[in-house]
Formats: sequence, C-alpha cells, structure tokens
Amino acid sequence: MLEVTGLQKIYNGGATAVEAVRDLTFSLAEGELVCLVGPSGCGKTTLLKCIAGLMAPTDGTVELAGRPVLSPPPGMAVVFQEYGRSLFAWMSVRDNVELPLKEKKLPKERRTALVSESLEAVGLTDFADAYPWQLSGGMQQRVAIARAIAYEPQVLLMDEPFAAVDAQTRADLEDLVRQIWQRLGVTVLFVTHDIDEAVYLGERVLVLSNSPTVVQDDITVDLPAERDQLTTRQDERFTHLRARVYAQIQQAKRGSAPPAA
Amino acid sequence: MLEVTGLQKIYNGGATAVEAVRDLTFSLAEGELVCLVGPSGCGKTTLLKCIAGLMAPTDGTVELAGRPVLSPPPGMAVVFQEYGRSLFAWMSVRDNVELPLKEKKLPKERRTALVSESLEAVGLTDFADAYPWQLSGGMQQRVAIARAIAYEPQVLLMDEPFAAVDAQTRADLEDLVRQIWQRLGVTVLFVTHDIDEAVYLGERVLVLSNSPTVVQDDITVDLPAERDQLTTRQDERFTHLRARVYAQIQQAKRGSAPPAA
Amino acid sequence: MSTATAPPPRVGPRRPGHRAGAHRLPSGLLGIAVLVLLWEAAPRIGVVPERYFPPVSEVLTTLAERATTAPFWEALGHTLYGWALGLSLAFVAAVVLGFVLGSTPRLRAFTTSTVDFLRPIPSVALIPLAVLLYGTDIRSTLLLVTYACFWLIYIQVLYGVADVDPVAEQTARSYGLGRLARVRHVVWPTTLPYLMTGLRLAASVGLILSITAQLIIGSPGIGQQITTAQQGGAIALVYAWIVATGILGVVINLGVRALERRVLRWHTSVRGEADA
Amino acid sequence: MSRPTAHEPALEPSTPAAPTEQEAPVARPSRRRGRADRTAGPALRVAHVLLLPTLLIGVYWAFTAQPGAGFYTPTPAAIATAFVDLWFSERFFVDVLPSLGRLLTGFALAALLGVGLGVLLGSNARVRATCEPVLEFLRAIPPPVLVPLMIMLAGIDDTMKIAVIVFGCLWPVLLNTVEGVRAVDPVLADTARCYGITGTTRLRVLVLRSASPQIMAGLRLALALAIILMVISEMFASSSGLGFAIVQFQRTFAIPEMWAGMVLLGVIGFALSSLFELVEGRVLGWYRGLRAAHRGE
Amino acid sequence: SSSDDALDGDELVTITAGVIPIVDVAPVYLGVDQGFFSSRGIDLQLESGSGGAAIVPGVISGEFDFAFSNVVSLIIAREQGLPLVTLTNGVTSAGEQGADFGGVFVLDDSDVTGAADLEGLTVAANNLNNIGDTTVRQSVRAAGGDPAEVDFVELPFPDMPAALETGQIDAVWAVEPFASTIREAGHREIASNFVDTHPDLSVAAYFTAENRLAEDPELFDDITAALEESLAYAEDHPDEVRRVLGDYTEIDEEVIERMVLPRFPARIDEESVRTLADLMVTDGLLDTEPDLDTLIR
Ligand SMILES: Nc1ncnc2c1ncn2[C@@H]1O[C@H](COP(=O)(O)OP(=O)(O)OP(=O)(O)O)[C@@H](O)[C@H]1O
Ligand SMILES: Nc1ncnc2c1ncn2[C@@H]1O[C@H](COP(=O)(O)OP(=O)(O)OP(=O)(O)O)[C@@H](O)[C@H]1O
Ligand SMILES: [Mg+2]
Ligand SMILES: [Mg+2]
Repeated sequence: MLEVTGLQKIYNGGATAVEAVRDLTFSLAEGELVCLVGPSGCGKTTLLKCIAGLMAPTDGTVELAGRPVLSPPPGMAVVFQEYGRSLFAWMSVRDNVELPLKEKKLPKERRTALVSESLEAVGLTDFADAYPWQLSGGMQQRVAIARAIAYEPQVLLMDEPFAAVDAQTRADLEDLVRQIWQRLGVTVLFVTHDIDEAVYLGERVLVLSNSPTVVQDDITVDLPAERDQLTTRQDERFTHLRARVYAQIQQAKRGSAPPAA
Repeated sequence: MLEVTGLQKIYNGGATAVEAVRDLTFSLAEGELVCLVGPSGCGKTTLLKCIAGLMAPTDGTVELAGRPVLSPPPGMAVVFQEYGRSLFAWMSVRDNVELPLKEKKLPKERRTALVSESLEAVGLTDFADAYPWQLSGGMQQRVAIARAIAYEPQVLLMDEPFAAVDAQTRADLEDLVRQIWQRLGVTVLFVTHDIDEAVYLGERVLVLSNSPTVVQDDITVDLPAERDQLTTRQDERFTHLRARVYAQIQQAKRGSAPPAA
Repeated sequence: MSTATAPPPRVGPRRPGHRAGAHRLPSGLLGIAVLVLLWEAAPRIGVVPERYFPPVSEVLTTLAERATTAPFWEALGHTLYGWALGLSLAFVAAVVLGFVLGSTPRLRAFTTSTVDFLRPIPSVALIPLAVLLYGTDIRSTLLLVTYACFWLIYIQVLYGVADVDPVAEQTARSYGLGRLARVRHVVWPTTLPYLMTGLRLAASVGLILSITAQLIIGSPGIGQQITTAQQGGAIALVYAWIVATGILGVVINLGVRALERRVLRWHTSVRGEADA
Repeated sequence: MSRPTAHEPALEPSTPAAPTEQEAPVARPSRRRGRADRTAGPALRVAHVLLLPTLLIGVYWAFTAQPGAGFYTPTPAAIATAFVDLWFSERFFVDVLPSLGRLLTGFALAALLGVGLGVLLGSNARVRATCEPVLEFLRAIPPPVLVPLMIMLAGIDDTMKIAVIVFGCLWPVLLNTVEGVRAVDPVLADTARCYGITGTTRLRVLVLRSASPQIMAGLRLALALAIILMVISEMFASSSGLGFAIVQFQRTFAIPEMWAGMVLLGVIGFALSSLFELVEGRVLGWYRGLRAAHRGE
Repeated sequence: SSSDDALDGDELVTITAGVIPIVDVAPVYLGVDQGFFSSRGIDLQLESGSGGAAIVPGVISGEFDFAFSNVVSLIIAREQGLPLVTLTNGVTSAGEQGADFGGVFVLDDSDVTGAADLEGLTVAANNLNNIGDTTVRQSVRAAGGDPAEVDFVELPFPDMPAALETGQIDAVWAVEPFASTIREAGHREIASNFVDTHPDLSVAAYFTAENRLAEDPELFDDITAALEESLAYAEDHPDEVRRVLGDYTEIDEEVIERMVLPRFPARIDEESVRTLADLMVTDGLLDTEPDLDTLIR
C-alpha cells in the first residue's frame, strides 16, 4: 500500500542545509496501523509531510497503492502536530469539520451525520458552534481529530494527535482510533511520543534513530486484535514490548544503532 | 506566597458567555512545586493566565507575596501551552532566550552563560542560531523551556511544557525541573496531563474538576525529596498516589466530585 | 543534564539556484519585454494615433538623447531629493504616531474621525496653501509629499500593530518586557510586513506627488520638465519623462524588495519561497 | 456546559470555598483594563467622534480671528455658510451624486481587480517575478499624465474617470493582497491541500480569509485614495462633479467655497470609512475575536 | 534709455516672476536676454508654473514679485477681493480672422461650418468659466447661435489634438503651438474667438499685488519700464521671439517657424477688457459689473 524507499530530505532554507532525514525505507500494508516513534527532532514530521505529498523529498520515493506520491493523494487525512494552526480560525468548529466533506461532495444529510458523529466521538458536541480560538488547546486538537475521522479516509496520518489531551480522554481517543481502524480498514500511520500508546495502538512500531535518521527498529506488536485499556496494558507481552521500544528509543537518542533484538 | 481566592472567569467574547472557571481557592507556599491536572478544557490555562496577571478574573483575587496580581509580576516566567506561537519568529533561538535577560539588565557575560547553560540543558546547543520555525515541534517547546529557566524566575508557571517531546527527553526535562526547583527555591505551578509526571514532579497535585471548575482534590505527594526516574516510579507509594490521581481525574471527567480518598 | 539531541548533519552551504529570487531578474525582464512590445505595437497598428502616442522605440530614443544632458540629471536629482526627504519625514512621523496611537486604543478612538476626515483631502488641492506658506521652494513639495505619504504608512502601521499575536505579546509581558521593549521586540517585527507594504506604496505615491507638485507649482524637477514638454506639444518627450519616472519606480521597488528580503527573512512570505 | 451540576460538598479540607449557588453566568463588567471602544456608551462614542474635530476647529478659528489672517484661510463660519449654501442645494444632485457614483464604481472595480490580481501574483512567485517590474513601472506614473492616453482609449465620459480612479487606487489593494496571500500560514495551506480543498473553495475559505486583515488595510487606503482620484479625474475633460467644482472654486478664487468642497470630501471620507468599519467588523469578526479572546474578554 | 539708471557698484535687486512656459511670455525671456532688466538693476528670475492655482498665491504671499495671467482670471480674482493690479499688457489677439494665435477647431470631415453650428456639441477649453469659453460663446452669439446650447468641457491644451482626432470631442478651442499642430493635421478652424470678441483683445497681463506695489513704487516703475521695453522689442522682432521660443520651450522647430504669434502691445486695451467684462456678466461669471479701474493701472 505505502512504500517509502530511500527517502532523504534536506532543508535548504536557513544559512546551512540541514539533513532532516537520511535514508528511510519501509512499507505499510493496506489496512495496517503502524506507530512511529523517535527522538524529538529526528524527522517524524518531515517524513509524514513527504508521505502526504506536501513536501518533495530530496531523494528517494514515496509510493501509495503503486503510484508515486507527488501531491496529496485523495482519500488521505492528516492530523498535524501544530493542531492549533491547522484549524480555520474564521470558521466554527462545525464548519471546520464539514469543509473537507463538502469538497468530497457528500450530500448534506450525510455530512451533518458525519459531523455530529465525529464531534460526539471526541466529546465536543456542545462546542459545534464555537470558534476554534474559543477552545482550549486539547479541545482544538480534538477538533482536528474529528475532522480527520469525519473524512473517512483510506489513509490516516496522525502527528502526535493526543499530545494535548488529558489521560482519560487520551485513552478514549486511543480506543476510538482503533475502532475506526477496524471498522473502516483504513491504513494508519501514527506518530507518538508515548511508548505505551505506541504499543497499545499499533500492529507494528517503527522506531526512528536520531539524525542522521534511519529506521532503527521495526517491531511487530503481537497483541490480540481486541485490546482493552485495562487488560491489555497489564498483559505481560505488552510490558515486554514496551520495554523493548523504550530501550530502542534510548539507543536512538544516544545515537548509535543497536543490533535489532 | 501565591493565594488564589474565589477565582471565577467568564469569557464574554462569543455569542454566549462561557464560564471557564467557577470558583477556585487554593494557595502555594513559597518554594513549593505543585502540579495541576484536570480534564481537557477545564480551565487550567485560564487559571494560569489569571495567575500570571495576563487576564483579569471576572471575580475573585490572585495574590502573590501579599500583593494582588493585576499585571505580570516581576520575576515570573511562563511556558505557554502554545509554545510555537510564544516564540518570536524573527529572532534566533539564542535571541529568544536572551531577550528577557536583557530586559532584566543582566551583564553580557552572565547572559551568555545563562543562555548557553539553558540551551545545553534542553539539548539545543547546536541550534542556537536557528530560527524557531526551522525546528521541530518538540525542539520549539524546549526553546520555550530554556527561556523560562534561563530567566531564573521566583515563580515558574508551566502549561503542559513537555507535551511535544519524546519519552526520554521528557524524563530528562522532569529531572531538570526538579533540580532547578531545588537549586533556586522557585515556586512552580506545573500543568500536565501525564499523571505519572504530576506525581513524580510535584510536592502536591491539584486536581481540577470538569466545568463548572472547582478544585476537586488536593493531594500531597509524600515521596522523598530525592527522586529518580527508575526507583521513584517503582515505589509503592508512587503507584498508590498515581492511582488516586487517576481515579480523581476519571471522576472529574464524569463531572461529579467524588469523596476524597 | 544530557538531553542533547545530536545535531542533524549540516550538508555544507546552501545549494544555490534553489530560491525564487534566482529567477527574479530574467522573468522580470520578460514582463518588461511584453510591455515594450505592446507599446511598440499599439501605435503602429493604429490602436491609438501614432502622433499622440509614439511607439516606445521613439520614446526611448528621445530618452536616450536627453539622458546625455545635464538638465536631465538635474531634474532627476531635484525630484529625488524632494521625494526622499518627504518620504523620510512621512515615514518617521507615521511610524511614531502609528505605534503610539495604534497601541493606545483610547487615543485611537479619539483620533479616528479626524484621520478619516483628513485622509481623503487631495494633496493637489492643498497646493495654493502650500505655496502661500512656503512659496515655490522645496518645502511646498515636501508638505505635499509628506501629507500624502503619511496616511498610507500610518494606516498600514495601525493594521500592523493590530496584527500582533496575542500569545507573543503575552509572552513578552510575562517576562517583564516593558512597553518600549515590547514595541521594539514584538510589535515592530509584526508590523514590519505591513510597514514594508506601506513603504512601497508611499514610495511611489511620494514620487508621483513630488512630480505633480513640480508640475503645478513649477519648482524645478521632472514635473516642470513634463509641463514644459506638454506645453510645447513635445509628446515623445513627455512619454520619455514618463518612462524615466517608471524606471525610477522600478528601481525604488527593487531597493525596497531587497530590504524586505533582509529584514523579513523570518517571515512566512519570504521564507516560504526560500525553503524546500 | 457552564451549568452547575449537583455538588456533593467537597470533603478535602484544602478546598475551602464550596461552589456558590450563584446561577446565570452573566459577566460582571470587567473591573480593570476596560477597553476603550468596547465598553463605550453612546455618549462616549459621540465624544470620540467629535471631541478632537471640535478642538481643531476651535484652534483654527482662533487662528483666523487674528487680524490679517489670509484670504486663503477664511473663518470656519464663512466656510460653514458656503457649505450650507453650496451643498444643501440642487448642486448636491448635479455635482456630488454623480461623483459619488463614479467614486464607488471605481473603488469597487479597483477592489475586485486588486484582489483578483493580488491573489494570482501572491500565490505564484514566478508570475509575480514576471509581472512585478511592469506593475512597479505603472505604479510610479502619476495618474494625471496618463489622462491623455486614457482619453484616447476610453473617451472623456465616465469611463475615463472611472479608469483614472481604478488606476490610482488599485495599488494598495494589490500590494496588500499579494503580501497577505504570501503570508498564508503554511500549516493551514497544507491542511487544505491534504483535504483536497483546491480551486475556488481554497480561494474562498483559505486564501482570501487568511489574507483578509491585510486586504482590509489595502481597501481602507484605497477608499481614501479613490476620493482623491475622483477629484483628480474631474480635473480633466469635465464640466461637473465635486472635484471639478473644487478645482473651479480654486481657480476662481472662491476660497470659502473651495474649503467647503474640501470639507465635503472629508465628510464623505468619514462617512465611507464608518461604513467600511461596519463591513470590516463583519469580515474580520473572527480576527478581532481571536485577538480579544487571548486577552480574556 | 534708462540703461544708466543702474548705479555703478550697486548690487542687482533679485526679482522673481511667475510665468507659464508658453508662447505668450516670450517677451520677458527676450527682455532678460537683451538686458532690459539688468540694465535697470534687476536680476530677474523666472519660475514657471502650470497655472493660476500656484501663481496667484505665489504673488499674494510675496514669493513672486510679479506674474503673468490671463485677464479674466485677474478680473475674477479682483472681484473676489484679491488686491491685484496689472503692470502692463501681456499678449493681445493677432486681430485677424482665421489667423489668430488661437481659435476653434473641428475635424475636417465635421458638419460644423461656423460657430453657430456648435449648438448641441461638446467643446473643449483649457479652463471653464474663463477666457476661452467666454470668447467662444461670443463667437457663437455673433454667428447667430445660442451659446447656452454649447457644452464645454475642461481639457488641457496639450491633450486637445489627440482628443479631437480620436473623436472624443466635437470641437476644441486651442492656442499656439497646438493650434498649429491641429491645423497641420488637416483640421478646420471655424472661428477666431478672440477676434470675434474684440480685434484688439488684451488676452493676458503682467500683474502684481497692491501692497508690493505700494511698498516699492520705484522698483515697480523700473519693472514696468523693462516689461514695456521687452514687449516693444518682441513686437518689433518676431524672429527673435521665434528664436527665444527654442530656448525655453520644447516646441518643435518647424512649428515655431510656422505658427501665428500674438501681438505684444505694451498697454492694455481697456475697451477690449471692458467688452470682456461685460461678457462675463452676461455669461454669469460675475454677478455685477466689475471695477476695472482698480485692476488696471
Ligand atoms: N523549515 C525547516 N528548515 C530547516 N530545518 C528544519 C525545518 N523544519 C524542520 N527542520 C529540521 O529537521 C529536523 C526534523 O524535524 P521534524 O519536525 O521532522 O522532527 P520531528 O521528528 O517531527 O520532531 P518532534 O517530535 O519534536 O516533532 C529537525 O532537526 C529540524 O531542525
Ligand atoms: N476566548 C475564549 N472564549 C470563550 N471561551 C473560552 C475562551 N478561551 C477558553 N474558553 C473556554 O474556557 C474553558 C477552559 O479553557 P482552558 O484553555 O483554560 O482549558 P484547559 O484546562 O487549559 O484545557 P486543555 O487541557 O485542553 O488545554 C474551555 O471550555 C474553553 O472552551
Ligand atoms: Mg514533529
Ligand atoms: Mg490549556
């Protein structure tokens, strides 16, 4: 489904060129849910933008369903790390969520249904008429999430989407993502800093190294498909995987690629 | 040191008035490190801004060292939740950190020392000359933190300051905050969504209820002063406190104040 | 404390040819070429009578002839002098007042009606008054140039000051930055893009008024030369002066753009075109 | 959501203040930092509009009351008399209304053209690089010297005058739109691209809206310029109109009348600006709200 | 000759005059060339403006010691209370039908054959309610037409040829050198409006402010004398006039050779001015008969 091959990205904007990503190669099968973790500044956001076709890689290719990604492919939704800036300040929450659906030419009733469903799912039903800047940080982030899920994408890219919400809401949203993923069979790439979250959510966890960034480890999460906040997290296998990811990240931060476990 | 009495804040901007905070009363002793947790949208940021003197409360008072806070008191540093927007895009990372020090009229050498120390502490030494928008989200957030600690404040307000950094960096930064707190005797109010973090960092944890917001619980963290990422988190008392805070937050989300444990 | 992120490798100096700026000159010339072609063609194919709108080749020849004479450069000098002085005065006054009034809502509320009343008064209509006050010397021209340019920059500054990001402003306040420091470090950079636009607008309006003032008052400069040419029916010469004026405009704009690329390199509008 | 729920008394001793039973989340007026225009009552608003002009007129009056004050600076009373005589007559319909019509048409066209062209140039660096020198060339040319050409192309009637107005007040709109469009937040632009928001929708919901603060600045400048250019356009090939009348008064040394004309220009400027303020309040409602929101209003 | 009046060793008095860079003021340039001013101890600086808007305030403020303007403007200024007085005549109509330095022109293929046919048409004059339209109306009247039926519009002389040729205007009243340009383009002259008004019509004059004159009557006697000498010289040396035109104007050499020059008598023809003043009353430019005695010295 999604093939990233030899991806390199060099930023040329400043006084010196910065190589954000050195050489990334990995692939996602259709309908897979993969979590991406890595040290701060290692190039996760850069990678996501390249995959989304928002940025041309300096070298290497991204292919989606066999076709090279040169501009944002249809049927893809992205939740940006800078959630606040990704909302249209001049539109109400409802309009923010509905806008992409209009572009998709969905009929009015369907749109209304999708909007209220997704706002309900993120707990913002009461704020449909508020403007984004009347919301708290966590609420804004949830609007961005609602917009993505209302869109019913085939590919969903999420960049630290739960960073600003409280623990309880986070747990609820995690379950929401897994549920949507199971229901719609969508391919999900999920960036997070929370190791528990990565293991709990993903079918696979990709660990990126510190820069020069390469894929440091690719861990398959062999937990049952049906997961539950309480039991799954107490699972021994969970603890084991969690420890392994943590070790990899510590390695990544230290900067040397360890032998894969 | 810091006394919040009967604080109420109603936002009148939109079509309807929104009561973000109902009635908050609590106090911080001088040199205390208190963590503030609460559901998303419950008014933590609002509270912080009122304490910082950036926003006038609708009712109630904030007093700092016996004097009512009407405008930002001197010797206070704030790390904003919207870290990206709180950095000056037109200044390099170094200048961003140095600016408040200049205003404090520190001599040049002292400033240079403080800036490089704090950038070193957050791991951004190499990015001193970059502009904020050339950094990743987590790096930007660390610049905001560096700015606050370089300022050597008497009061430090931090609004989800580690939300965008990876687990390892987060742990390091937590230790950094505690270390600075111990060294400088600064009074810290720390908003977080990470319950482990709240317990690990704080001497006390304040739990806010869902709106209409009141103080739902005030938990004293009776862990030893010297804390350590590995041992403290495995401490039984830690687990206990953690569970209590978690329970309170779940209650808070559900909206009814439970009996305190 | 070691939370150090190893720095991403810097891959040598920035690779050239990656900036939009690199294309600026050639494609700009293309635009000019199209204009020249149109201008050459229009009179030749009779869209306008050739006698009253000479083709550009004739105009340029006239211009080239004149450009070798001293009076040409003197006139240019006079015009530029009035322009530069008037624009600087307007700039300083508008920036100072714009910042003071823009950041003091109460003052602004009290002055808005007066400002709105004064802005639409044409500089040209003030000419008799200017001449009465200052005669035909440079001060008359200055008065007109300054009056017209002032409003342009002032309004732009007001909008710029209102554009300050509240989070940035609050950051500055919470770190104890005083009023002046906030103006310097927060309000000024935010206003800069607006100010640059204001400056570009005022630069050409100032040029226009510097010329118009000379045109009507008759103090020496391009305007006076244009009057003389018009009164003598020397149409090619009139257009030659117009071209000279236009070229001045282009040169001034190049200058302001270069300045902008320096002082606004952090701004979305400039950096967006620079990076990958 | 701000309705109180049932409260059990908080048991924790360190939460002393139990929630009050006060209902109705109506704001009490903010006790400090009342902002000037938001809290202004009608009386205060009238004071805002009139105070400074009254003062200035007073100063001017004192100046003209001095012996030997010039022929060119008549007393406010003389100007007021001339104003009433002139504009409260059929001249208003003959001179002023047609001028206003041209003014508004010219302004509207300039706004459309400026925004349209501005969006085009602002969103494409290549096109901008190609066109900018030409535009800068044209921009520097004084509109009066272009009148002969315009007469040849557009005749001497309203078309030509409107063309002069458009040519003059296009620039602030154009430049501001270009800069506003260039400054669209990249994250927002990316968001729109991802969700397939392109073409006119993109223009409508993203580009124009996010550039609107700057576009409004340009329009506000253009409005005053349009009035000025209305006067200038009527200096050529005219026989009526407000601008013509002012120039005529000036040439026939009817100085109080000339000032009365200028005052009318000012009044028109003020009226149009106030109208514009209303429109802007709607268009930029989100923008002002956003800024006010962070100040906690 | 008074050339010896200049006392040896005395500094020259610097005098500034406001003129328009047109044919009419050639005598002053000649006078400077020939030393008629310097021989009287006057260093004459000529400043050229584009018209009355700047020149009259310049004289009032003392910026200009004297200046050049057409007679109708002076009459109006005087009536409005500006204390202006004439020094000498400026230019006078050449006095010959069809061969004056200004006239009314139509396109060659126009149906208009005489001034009476202008009824219902649009005629351009450089200023409205001034000497041009007043005298053209007289031509219409003299030809048996109704001047009220003629529409006048304002258009600067330089823009007239193009406007006429492109058909934007039915007829123009133009003076040299534009009259020649139009003639050479093959268009037709249908009336000599100055001649129709008075064969010796004093069209323009040199003037100053009363108080300036009162301050230094001797100086103005010298100036007047120098002006008179210059005018007489110009009247006698048309070739010299044509030569000096090449210096201070941009008129094409061939045009200079062929164009009709005005006459430059030194004295104002008071009768012609009175005729003009009567016409101004008839046409409503003035409400009452003006007092010409205070204006004309
Ligand atoms: N516009 C830019 N110009 C120059 N360098 C950039 C730019 N954007 C990002 N970088 C650099 O690229 C690297 C990767 O950035 P990126 O935002 O992809 O990191 P990230 O993995 O998303 O980090 P985080 O977890 O903190 O969000 C960083 O070192 C950053 O400094
Ligand atoms: N400008 C505003 N206008 C109206 N309502 C507002 C405004 N700002 C905040 N609110 C409301 O006030 C409440 C509290 O917001 P606040 O930002 O303080 O929450 P928070 O506790 O910081 O949440 P988070 O954890 O998500 O950041 C929210 O319900 C929000 O909708
Ligand atoms: Mg990132
Ligand atoms: Mg918050």
